[in-house]
Amino acid sequence: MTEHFVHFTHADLLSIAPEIALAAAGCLILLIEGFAPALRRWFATIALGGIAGSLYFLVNAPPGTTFGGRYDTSPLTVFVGLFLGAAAVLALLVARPYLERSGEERGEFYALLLWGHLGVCLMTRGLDLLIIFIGLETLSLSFYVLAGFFRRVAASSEAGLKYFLTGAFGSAFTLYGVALLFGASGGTRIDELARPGLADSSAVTFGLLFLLVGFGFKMSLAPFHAWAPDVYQGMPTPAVAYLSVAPKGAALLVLFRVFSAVFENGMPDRFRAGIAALAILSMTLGNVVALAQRDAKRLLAYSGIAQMGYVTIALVVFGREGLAAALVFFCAYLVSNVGAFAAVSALYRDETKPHPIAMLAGAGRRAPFAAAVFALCLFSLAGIPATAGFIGKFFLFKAALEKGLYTLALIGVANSLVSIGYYLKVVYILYMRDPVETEAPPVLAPADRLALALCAAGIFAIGVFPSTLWEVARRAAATLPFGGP
Amino acid sequence: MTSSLPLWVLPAIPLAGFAINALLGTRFGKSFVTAVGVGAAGLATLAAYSRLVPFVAGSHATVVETVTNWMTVGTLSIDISFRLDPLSALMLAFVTFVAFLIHVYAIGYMHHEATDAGYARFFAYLNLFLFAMLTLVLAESFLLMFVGWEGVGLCSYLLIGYYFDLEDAAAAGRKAFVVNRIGDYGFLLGMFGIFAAFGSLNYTEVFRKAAEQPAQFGPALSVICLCLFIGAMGKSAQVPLYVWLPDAMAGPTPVSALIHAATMVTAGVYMVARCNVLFRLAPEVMLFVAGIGCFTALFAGTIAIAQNDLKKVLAYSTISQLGYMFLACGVGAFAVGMFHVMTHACFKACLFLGAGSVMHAMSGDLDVRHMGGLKAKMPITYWTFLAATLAIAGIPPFAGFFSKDAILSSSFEAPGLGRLLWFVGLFTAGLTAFYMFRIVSLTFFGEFRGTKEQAHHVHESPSSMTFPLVVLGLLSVVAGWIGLPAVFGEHANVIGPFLAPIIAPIAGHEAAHEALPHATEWLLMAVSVAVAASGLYLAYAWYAKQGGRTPARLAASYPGVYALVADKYRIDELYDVLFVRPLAWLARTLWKVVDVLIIDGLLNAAAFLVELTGDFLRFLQTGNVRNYALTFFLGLIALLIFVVGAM
Amino acid sequence: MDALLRDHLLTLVVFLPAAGAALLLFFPHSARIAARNVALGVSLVALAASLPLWTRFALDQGGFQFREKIAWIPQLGISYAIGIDGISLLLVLLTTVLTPVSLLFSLTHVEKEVRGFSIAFLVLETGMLGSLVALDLALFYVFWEVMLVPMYFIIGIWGGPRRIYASMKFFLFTMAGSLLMFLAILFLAIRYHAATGGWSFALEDLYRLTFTGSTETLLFLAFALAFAIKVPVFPLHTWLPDAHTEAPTAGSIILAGVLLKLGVYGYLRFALPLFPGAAMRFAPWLGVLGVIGVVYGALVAWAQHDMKRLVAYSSVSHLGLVVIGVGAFTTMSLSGSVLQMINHGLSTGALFLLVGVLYERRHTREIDAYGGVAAVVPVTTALFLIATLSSIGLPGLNGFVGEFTILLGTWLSPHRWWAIAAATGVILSAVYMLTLVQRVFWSPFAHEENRKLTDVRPSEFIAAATLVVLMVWIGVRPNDLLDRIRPAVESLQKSVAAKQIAEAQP
Amino acid sequence: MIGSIPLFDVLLVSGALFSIGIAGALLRRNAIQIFLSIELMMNAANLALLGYGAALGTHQGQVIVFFVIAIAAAEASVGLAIFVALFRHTETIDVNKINLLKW
Repeated sequence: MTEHFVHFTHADLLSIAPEIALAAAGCLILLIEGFAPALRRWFATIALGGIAGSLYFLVNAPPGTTFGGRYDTSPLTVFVGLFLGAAAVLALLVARPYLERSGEERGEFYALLLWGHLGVCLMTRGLDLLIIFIGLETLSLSFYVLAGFFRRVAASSEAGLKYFLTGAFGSAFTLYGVALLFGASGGTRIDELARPGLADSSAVTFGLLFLLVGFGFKMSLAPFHAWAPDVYQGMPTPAVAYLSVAPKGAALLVLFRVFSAVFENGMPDRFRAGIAALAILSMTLGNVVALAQRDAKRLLAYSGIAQMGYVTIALVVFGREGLAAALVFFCAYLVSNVGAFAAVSALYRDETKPHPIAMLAGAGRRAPFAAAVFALCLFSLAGIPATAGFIGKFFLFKAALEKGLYTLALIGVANSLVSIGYYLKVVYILYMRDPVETEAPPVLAPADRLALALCAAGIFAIGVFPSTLWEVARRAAATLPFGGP
Repeated sequence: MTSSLPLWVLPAIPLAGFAINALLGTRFGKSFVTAVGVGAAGLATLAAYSRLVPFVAGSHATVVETVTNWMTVGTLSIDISFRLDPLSALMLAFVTFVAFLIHVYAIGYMHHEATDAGYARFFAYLNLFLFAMLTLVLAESFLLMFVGWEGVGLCSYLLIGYYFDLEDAAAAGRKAFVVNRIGDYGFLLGMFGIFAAFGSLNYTEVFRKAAEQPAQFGPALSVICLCLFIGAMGKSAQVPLYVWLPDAMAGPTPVSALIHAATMVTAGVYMVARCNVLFRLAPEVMLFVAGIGCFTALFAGTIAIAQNDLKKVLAYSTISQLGYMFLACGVGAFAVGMFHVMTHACFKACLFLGAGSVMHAMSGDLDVRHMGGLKAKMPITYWTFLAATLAIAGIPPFAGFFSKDAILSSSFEAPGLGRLLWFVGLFTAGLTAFYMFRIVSLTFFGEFRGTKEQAHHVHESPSSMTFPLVVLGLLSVVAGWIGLPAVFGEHANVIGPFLAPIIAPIAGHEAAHEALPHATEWLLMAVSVAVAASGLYLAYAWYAKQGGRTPARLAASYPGVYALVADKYRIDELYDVLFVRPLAWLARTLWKVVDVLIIDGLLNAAAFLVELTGDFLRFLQTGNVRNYALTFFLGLIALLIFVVGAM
Repeated sequence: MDALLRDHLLTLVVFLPAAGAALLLFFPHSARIAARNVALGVSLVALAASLPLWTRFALDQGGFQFREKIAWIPQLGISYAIGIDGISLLLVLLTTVLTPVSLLFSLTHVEKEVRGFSIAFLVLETGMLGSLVALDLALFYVFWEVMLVPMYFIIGIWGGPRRIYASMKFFLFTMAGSLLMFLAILFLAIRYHAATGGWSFALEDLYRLTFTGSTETLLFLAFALAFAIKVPVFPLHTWLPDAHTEAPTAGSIILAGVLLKLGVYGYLRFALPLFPGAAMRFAPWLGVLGVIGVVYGALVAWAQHDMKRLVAYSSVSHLGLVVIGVGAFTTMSLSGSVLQMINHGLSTGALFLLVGVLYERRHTREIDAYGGVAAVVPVTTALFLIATLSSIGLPGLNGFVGEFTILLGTWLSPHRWWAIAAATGVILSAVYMLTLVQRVFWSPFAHEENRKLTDVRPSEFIAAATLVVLMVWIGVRPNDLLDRIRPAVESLQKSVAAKQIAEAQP
Repeated sequence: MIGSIPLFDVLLVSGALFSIGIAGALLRRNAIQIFLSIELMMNAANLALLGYGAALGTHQGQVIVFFVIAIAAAEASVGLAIFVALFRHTETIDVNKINLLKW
C-alpha cells in the first residue's frame, strides 16, 4: 500500500487541490511580504482568494475517496469544508481592520491562518489517522505562532507559550492513541478499525480514550479546557474567532469518524457515560465560571467551553442522527460565536490590551450596529428562539430525547438558564449602563460591517428558516461511513 | 299598559341627567345644572306617578317588563327587566317624591356651599343615585337589584366624600363603602345560594318555586336568608354593621336626608320584605332578624341620648328606626315594616332637612349646645321640625304613631319571644321620644347659646328650602292615615291589603295572622302613647324648663357610663383593635416576610450561590500552565478509571 | 390585496407591527418624532386590521377560524399554523387595543432612545399576537420566547431605578418555566412520532395523544409551571411586583394587560386540553393557589406605599380569581375567567396609565407624596375613580360581570368553598383600592409641590378614555363578548371530557 | 533487530518512557525541560509505533515515525521561538513565574 504515497493519480491531485490552494496562497503572501511589502494591503484579498479557490476545488473535487481510501470527498466533507471556509472567511474579513488598528499588519498572520485552516481541512477530510494527526499538528503549529503573534505584548507571548506547551502535551497523547490503534488494527486507515472484535481490545479502548482526550483538548472540553481562556485572551481576536469554531468542529467530526468505525453497532455504555460526563462537566463548569468573568474574550472562552459541552451530547447520541444535530449546532455556533468575536474585535480600541466587559458600557449608543449584532449573537448563544442558537439546541435536544437521554437534556436546559445570566449581563452593560469613558470605539471598517452583517444574517437565516440547513446536514451526515443505521 | 310609559324610562331619565351634568355641567354653570338635575328628578317623579296612578287605581296586578337580555353564561341568563307590583309601587311613590323634594331643597342648600364644578358634581351624583335607587326598587331579578344596590352604595360613597378634602369626609366615604361591601359579600353568597337552589335569580320564578314546594329548600333557605340579611344589615346599618352611618353625616345634609335617612338605608328592609316568601320559610332567621332589629333599635337609641351633634342624633335615631322596621319584618309583619319605611321616609327627611336649615342658619355649626331659642328666628323650620319630631316620637295622630304602633302590636302578638321584643320596642319608643324632644328643646327653646356672629346671622332659610320642609312636615302628619289600625274600622287600613299580594301565600302557612281583640289593641295603643308622652315631657322638663341640670348631675354621678354612651360605646375603637389593626399587621407581615424574606430570599440566595460557585471555580484558573497540564492529566486518569474501570 | 385581506388577515395583523419595527430600523437614530409617530401609526393600522376579525368572526362554531397553514420545517411537521377561537380573538383584540393606547401615552413621556423604544414595542406586539394565534407548539414556543427580549429591554432601558434587577428577574423567571416546557414540547412530538411514525407539532395532532399517569403528570407540570409563572400563581409571583413597578408606564400596561393573560391562555389552550387527566388531578391545587392568590394579593396590595406596587399586587389578586375560575372548570367559571382576563387588562391597564400620568409629573410613586390632588387634577381623578370601580367589580362596569360569573360558576362546581373564600376579595379589593383613592386623590391637600400638577393631556385623555368606554361597554353589553367566548369554552370542555374518557380506557 | 525484541517488552519500555515523559512534563518548571519531556512522550509513541510495525511486519510504522520526527522538529523550532519571544518580556522561562493571564 505504500506505493500510494509515491504515485499520485489525477483524482488524487484534484481531491487535494483545495489544500494545495491554501498552501499556495499562504506562500504567495509570504513571498510578497518579503519582496513587495508595498502590496500588503492585498494580503487579505489574496487570502480570501485562496479560500475561495480551495472551496471551488472542494466543491468540484471528484466524489469518493482517494489516496487508497485515505482521503475523503463526500457530501459530509464538502459540508464541513464549507463550514470551515465560512469561518475562515469571516475571520479574515475581521482580520485586516483589526491588524491595521493594532499596527501589526504582517503577512504571516494571513499565511498562518491559511495554513492552520489547511490543517483543519486535512483533519476533516483524512480517513487515515496519520493524515488526521498531520492536519492536527499543522493547525497547532500555525496557531501556536498566531497565539504569540503580538511579539511586543507579553500577554500574547505568554498565550503562545501556554498554548504551545498544553498543545504539545495533548498531541503527545493523540499520537500515542494513534500508535495504539495502529497496533491494534494493523493500519492507520479508519476503516481498518471497523474490523469485528477490535472494539473490546484494551489497546483500542486506551487508544480511543487518548484520542478522545487529545481532540477533547482541541474542543476545549472540560477538564481539558484550561488553555482556552488564557489563549483566547492573548491571541489576536480574529484568530480566536477562527480557533474557537473551526478546529472544534473538525475535532468532533474526527471523534465521530473514529468512534463510529470502532463501535459500528452502538457505542458501549461505559464510553457513553464517560463522554456524557465530559459533556456535563463542560456545560456546568463553562457556564458557572463564565458568570464570574470580567474580560469579554475570557467570558466568550468559557461560553465556548459550555457550548462544546452541549454539542458533546450529540456524540453521546451517536450515529448519523447525532452527527446531523452536531452539524446544525456547529453552523449555528459558527455565526453566533464568530459574530460575537467579530463584535469584540470591532468594539475595542486597543487590541493589545485586555478587554474588560465594563468598557463596553453604553456601546449600544456609541456603536449601535456592532452592539446590536453583539447582543444578537449573545441571545443566539443563549438559545433564544428565532435565532440560530435556538435551532442548534432544538435539534440537539430533540436527538437527545429521542435517544432517551432525559437527564442530559434536563442538565442541558438547566445550564442554558444559568448561561442567560452572563449573556444578559453583557447585554445589560451594552445597553443599560452609562458609558464610563467618553472616547467612542473605533469606527467600523467596511470589512467589519460586512462580517457582522453576514453573521447577523446567518443567525436569522438559520433561526427562521432552518429546514434547508437541517435537510442538507442530514444528507451530509448520511454519508458518514460506519454511521450505523 | 302598552300606551303608558315603559318602566325602563324611570331610571333612564335621571341617568341621562347624570350623564349631561357629569359631562357638561361644569361648562354651563349652576342654573343649567339645576335645570337638568332637578328637572330630571321632577320628570322621573312625573313618569313614576304616570305609572303609579293607573296601577293603584287598577287591579294592582304585578307587571313585569323586559327590556333585553343582559348576560347569558352557561345556565345563567339575566334579563334587564323591571317589575311594578304593590311593593315596588309603594317604594316608587315616596322615593321619587322625596327625592324630588330634596333636589329642590338642595338648590338652596348647595348654592353657597359649592363652586360651579362642585355644584354640577353634586347634582350629577344625586341623579345617579336616583337612577340606582329606581333600578333597585324596580328590578325584577336579584342581580339587577344588586346593580342598584351597589349603585346606591357608590353614590353614598361619592356623596359622603363630597367634601373630599376633609379628612373625616374622605375616611367616612371609604368606611361606608367597605362596610357595605361586607354586607354585599353576604348578598352575593345569598344570590349564589338562590341560583344553586332555584336555578334562577328572577323574583317571579324563585318565589313561585319557593311557595310551591317549600319543603324541598328547607335548610338551604336558612343559609340563603341569613346571607341576604347580612346584606341588609350592611345597607340598612344594623348592629354590628351600623358603624358607617353616623360617620356618613359628613356628607352634605340633603344627602343625609335623601340617602342616609329616607331611601337608601331602607333598601335592606325592602329587600327583606321582597324576599318575605323565603324568609318565612326560615323561622330561625326571622327570629334573628327580629332580635337584631330590636337590639339595634334600643342600642342606637341609647347612644342618641348623649349626642350633641344634631345630625348625629338624627343618624342614630335613623339606625334605631331601621331596627324597628326589621323588628316588624322579623315578626312576620312585612307590610307593617314597609309602612314604617314609608312614614319614616317622610318625617326623617323632614327632620334632616330641618337640621340642614338650622345648620345653614348657624353657618355650619351643628352643636345643639350652641343653639337654643331658634323657635322665634326660624318659625317654619321649627314647626315642621316639631311635627316630624312628634311623628317619630309616635304621638297620635302623627304618621309615626300608626306605623310604630302597628309594629309594637304585631310584635306583641308574635309567638315566642314576642312579648320581650314588644317591651324593648316600647321602651325604645319612650327613649326615642326623649332624645328627639331633647334636641328640639335644646335647639328651639330657651336662650340662644351661640356666638355673637351666629346670633346675628341666624335667619330663616330661602323658600327653595322651606318649601320641601312644609310639604314633608304635612306628610309627617298625614302619611300614617293610610295605615290606621283595625280598631278604626274594617277598611281603615289601606296599606296592609294593598301590600298583601306580595306576601304570597305559602303552601302550609296561613298568610296573615288573626287580628287581636280590640280591647287589647286599644290598651297597647294607650300604653305606647303614654310612654311616648312621658318621654316627651321628661325631655321638655329637663332641657327646656330647667336647662339640663338634672341630666348634667346624672352624667356627673355616673361619669363612666356617661362617657361610654357619649363615645358611642367605643365600638369603632373596638373594631379597630379587633379587625383593622390585626389585618393591617397581617398584610405587612405577609409582604415583608413571605414575599420579601422567604420567596425572594430563597431565589436570590440560589442565584447568589451559583455566582459564588463561579467566583470560586474561577480561581482554579491559576494562570500557571503546569496546573493546566495537571488538570488535563487528572482528567485523563479519571476518564480512564471511569471507562476502563467499567470493563 | 383583497386576497391578502381575505386569506391572510391574521398573518397581516400579527406581522404588521414587526414590519413597522423593521421599517424603523432604517430610520436615523435621531428621528424621534418620526419614530414615535410611525410606531403609533403602525399599531393603529394593526388595530384597524384586527377589527374585521371581530366582525367576520362566526359566532356559531367552536373551532378555530381565520386559519392559515404553511409548512415551516416539513421534516418535523412543524408548520406556520395559526388561527383563533373566541378566547384568542378577544385577547388578540385586547392586545391590538392596548398597544396603541400604551404608545399614545408614551408619545409625550418617553424621551430617551425613542426609536429603540418603538421598535421594541412593535416587536413585542408581534410576539404577543403570535403566541395568541399559534396552533403549532414549536411556533407558539418561538413567539412565546420572542416576547421576552423586547420586554427585557423595555424594562431594562426605560424602567425605574431598580430596573436592572427587575428586568433580569423577569427574564430568568419566565425562562426557567419555559425551558422545561421546551423539553416537554419536544417530548410530545417524539411521542407522536413513536405513535404514528409521522412528525407533527400541530396542536390538534398532539391533542390526540394520550398518556399514562406519571408521564402525563410530568409533562403537565412542565407546561403548567411555565404558565403559572407567567400568570403569576402564588408563590411564583414575586417577579411581577418588581417588573410592573420598574417598567415604564407603557410596559406596565402591556405586562399587566396582555402578558399575564398569556399564562392563563396557555393553560387553557395547551396544558389543559393536552393533559386533561393530570389537569383535573391538579385542579384542586390550582384552585387553592388561586384562592391564596386572591386573598394574599389583596392583603399585600393593601400594605404597599408605592402606587404601582399596589396595582401590581392587585393584579396578583385578580389573576388569582381567574385561576380559580379555570380550576373550577364549569362553563360559567371558564367563560368568566376569559372575560375577566379582558376586564383586568382594561382596568389595570387604565390604572397603570393614570398612575403614570401622576408619575410623569411628580416623578414619585410614593402614595404619601400625594393627597388631595383631586382638587388640581379633577379629570384624572374621575378617570382613576372609574378604573378603580371597574377593578373592584362595580355592577354596570366590566369587572363585575367577570367576577360574578367566575364566583357563581365556582359555587356551582364541587369546590363551593373556593367561591366563599374568594368572594372576600370583593371586600378586600374595596379596602385597598379605596384606600389608594382616599390617600392620593382625596383627603386634605398635603404637599404644595402638587399645586403645579397639570391634568391629563389630550393624548393621555384619549388613551384612558378609550379604556373607560370599553369598560362601560362590556359592563352594559357583556353578551357581545360572552357570545364569542361560549363556543370556545364549550368545545374546550367537550374535548377535555372526550379525552378523559379515552384515557380512562387503556 | 527490533523485530527480534518481543512486542511486549517494546511496549513496556515505550510505556515507561511515556510515563516518565508525563512525569517530567508535570513536575518540571523550566519550559524547555517541560517541552523536552513532551518530546520524550512523543518518542515513546514512536517506539510503540516501531514495535507494532515490526510485529505487524509492515513498514508503515516506520513511515509514520518519519513523519512524527519531522513534525517534532517543526514543533521544537516553533516552541523555542516562542520561548525566546517570551523571554524578552519576562527574563525567565520558569512557567511558575509566567501567569499574566489567569482567572
